[in-house]
Amino acid sequence: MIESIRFWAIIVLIAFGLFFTFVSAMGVLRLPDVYARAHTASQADTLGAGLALAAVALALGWQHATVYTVLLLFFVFITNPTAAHAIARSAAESGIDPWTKESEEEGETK
Amino acid sequence: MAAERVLVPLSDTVTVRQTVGYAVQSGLERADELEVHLVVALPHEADLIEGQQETEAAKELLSKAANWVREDAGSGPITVETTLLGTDEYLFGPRDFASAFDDYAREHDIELVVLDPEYQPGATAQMLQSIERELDAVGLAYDEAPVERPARHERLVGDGTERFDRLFALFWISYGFYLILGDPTYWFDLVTGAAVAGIVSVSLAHITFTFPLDRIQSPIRTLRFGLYVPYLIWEIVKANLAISIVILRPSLPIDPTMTRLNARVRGGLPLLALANSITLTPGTLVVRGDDQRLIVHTLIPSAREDLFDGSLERAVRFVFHGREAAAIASPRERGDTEILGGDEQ
Amino acid sequence: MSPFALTLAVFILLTAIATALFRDVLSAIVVFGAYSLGMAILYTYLLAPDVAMTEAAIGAGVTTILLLLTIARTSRPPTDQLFERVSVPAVVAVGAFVLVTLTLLPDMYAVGTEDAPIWGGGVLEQTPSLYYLQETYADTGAQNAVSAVLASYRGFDTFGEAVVVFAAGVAVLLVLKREVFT
Amino acid sequence: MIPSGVTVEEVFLGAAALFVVLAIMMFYRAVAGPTTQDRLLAVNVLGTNTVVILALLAAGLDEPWFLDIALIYALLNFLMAVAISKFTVERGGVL
Repeated sequence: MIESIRFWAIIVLIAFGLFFTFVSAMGVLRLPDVYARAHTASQADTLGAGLALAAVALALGWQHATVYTVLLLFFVFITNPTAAHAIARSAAESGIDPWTKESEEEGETK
Repeated sequence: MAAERVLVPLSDTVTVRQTVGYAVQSGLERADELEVHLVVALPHEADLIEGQQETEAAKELLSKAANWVREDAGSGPITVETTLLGTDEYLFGPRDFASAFDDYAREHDIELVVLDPEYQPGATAQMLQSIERELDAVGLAYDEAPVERPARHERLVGDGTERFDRLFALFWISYGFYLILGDPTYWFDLVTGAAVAGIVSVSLAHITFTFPLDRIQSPIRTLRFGLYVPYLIWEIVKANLAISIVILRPSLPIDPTMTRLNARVRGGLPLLALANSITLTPGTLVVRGDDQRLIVHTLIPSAREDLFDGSLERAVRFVFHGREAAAIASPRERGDTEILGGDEQ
Repeated sequence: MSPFALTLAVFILLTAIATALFRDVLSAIVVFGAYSLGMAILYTYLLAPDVAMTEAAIGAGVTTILLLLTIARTSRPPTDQLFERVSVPAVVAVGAFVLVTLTLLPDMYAVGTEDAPIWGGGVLEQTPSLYYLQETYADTGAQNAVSAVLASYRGFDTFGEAVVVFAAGVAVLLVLKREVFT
Repeated sequence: MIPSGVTVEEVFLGAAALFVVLAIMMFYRAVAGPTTQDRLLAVNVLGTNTVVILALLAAGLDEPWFLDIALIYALLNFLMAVAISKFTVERGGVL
């Protein structure tokens, strides 16, 4: 019984992790400019990675390596916003204008 | 001949006493009559909890300095004015300090600033332009007091107990990390871990912490940070769902906007925590952070509303300053938010 | 081949081709980062975690910075084209190499097969280490077992490595020379 | 109620394969650009993906020490993004 609950919990966690990573991939493909894409990148970093790592932790059970998954998530949470900020800032400083609704309506080509 | 007027900005440094002495002495050499304006510029808003303590300290410094002036002048013809600057506005770093001094100087017809070479405008000054350059920029003449000061590095490293605190904290952080990766029950890992943590703490302690540690506050902050994490995760989950719905809609109803937010969070680590949390929440992305002015790119209107409600800002204030400090008005109510046009930043 | 290995192979091939074809050096460096990510996963999957760890440290950190320093000190050709033009001789050469590899590949032992010498089956009766220690002198006439393994048993491998190191040395000399004499 | 014929290990390996498929999707953005920052962002997301895939492999192949490699990636992944971002803004100022 416990085993089957754990199995299904792992399936559900992985499915949601995959779903959010999929949404993030769709966002990276569909959104119009680099600033908007950076938003969805943080989706893969947070819930996508978080839920998948939770599934891994559940599968490994109560052992030393499980601590690693928590550490992994911690470092992902600390470093990735820094990277996203660095990318966005470099885009701003190299003069890439953010896409807005107005620029789309005026028919400006990006 | 009209009285010579000088402006002396004060901050709590080791050379402030000498600076006041120099201002009085040189002033009396140039003119018969001297008017000394002592000012303390407050980086904090006076009405905030953590600002009140600083306001008290500033008032104390002013009255001490006024006594020093009378002491140095002896029976000389001298008048003293003391003022607190920045009680009704924010001062963000050297530029604002310089312009506040300039305004004050114009108002009181002052031509010269006597500057303490150790003068620190605000808490996060090291990375910004120096106050001297900013004074040049606003065109205010200044005279740097020739003070004798102890070697600089000693002042930066701090005194013995502070040094020990940093070593102690870094040693246990790195030892803990080593043991998490290794095996905490195996004697070999315990010994090598202690050696590695020792090397790390001795060589890196003075660059790891850019702020003084507090024996009581720092552990409490760590605990409060532990409370903050679940809250942050909850915010992230909410934002993730909102953004997912938007991205999966075929019409892609996004409304990207650049906004500016003046955060009432000060200093390196609290600002880092706030900016990282904002970026980690899908829908908001910090593009630039100039001290407290954050340029934030928001993807959908609801994310923008959440940002302007300032719940993350309040939570970060809770982590670093405690429960009372968390109860402040939201950025929207303070008028600290602004929607920038798409093409300028 | 498991579905995982298959998709991973597709990913690595795509990144490798993109790295080779990008005309802009900076973009090639970025895409090369993705290639290095794929390789690290592959090494891990093939149970070579030590190599994967090196790839993680070198590929994610050091290589990028070294390459950036290189293009900061040399020139980055301005270009409007996204991709390099594909030259026919290069395609022929690469195609021939791929063809040879693919014909030779089936003769190699599959990963983890029971027939491989390391499991004691196949041509050897004992483990390879023991075999080398006992038979090196008889097989090659070399006194030193390590030299025999490097220069004789896996001589082609060592030769290939030497060629790579030599090419790298020549490339470094060319870059340095250019900086000194212009 | 575990479906017969499916082990947890297979689930993890299958999920890892799907993550690689998503990585291939994101890789399109790394190729298409149009700016260097777009590519960098895509590769940065790929880096997080790699951390997840390595962790899934660790569970799928039942070799928990693979998480060490994932940990190195989690620590180093942002270096490339920061280095190249700095490079594009102040040319040559990499370090």
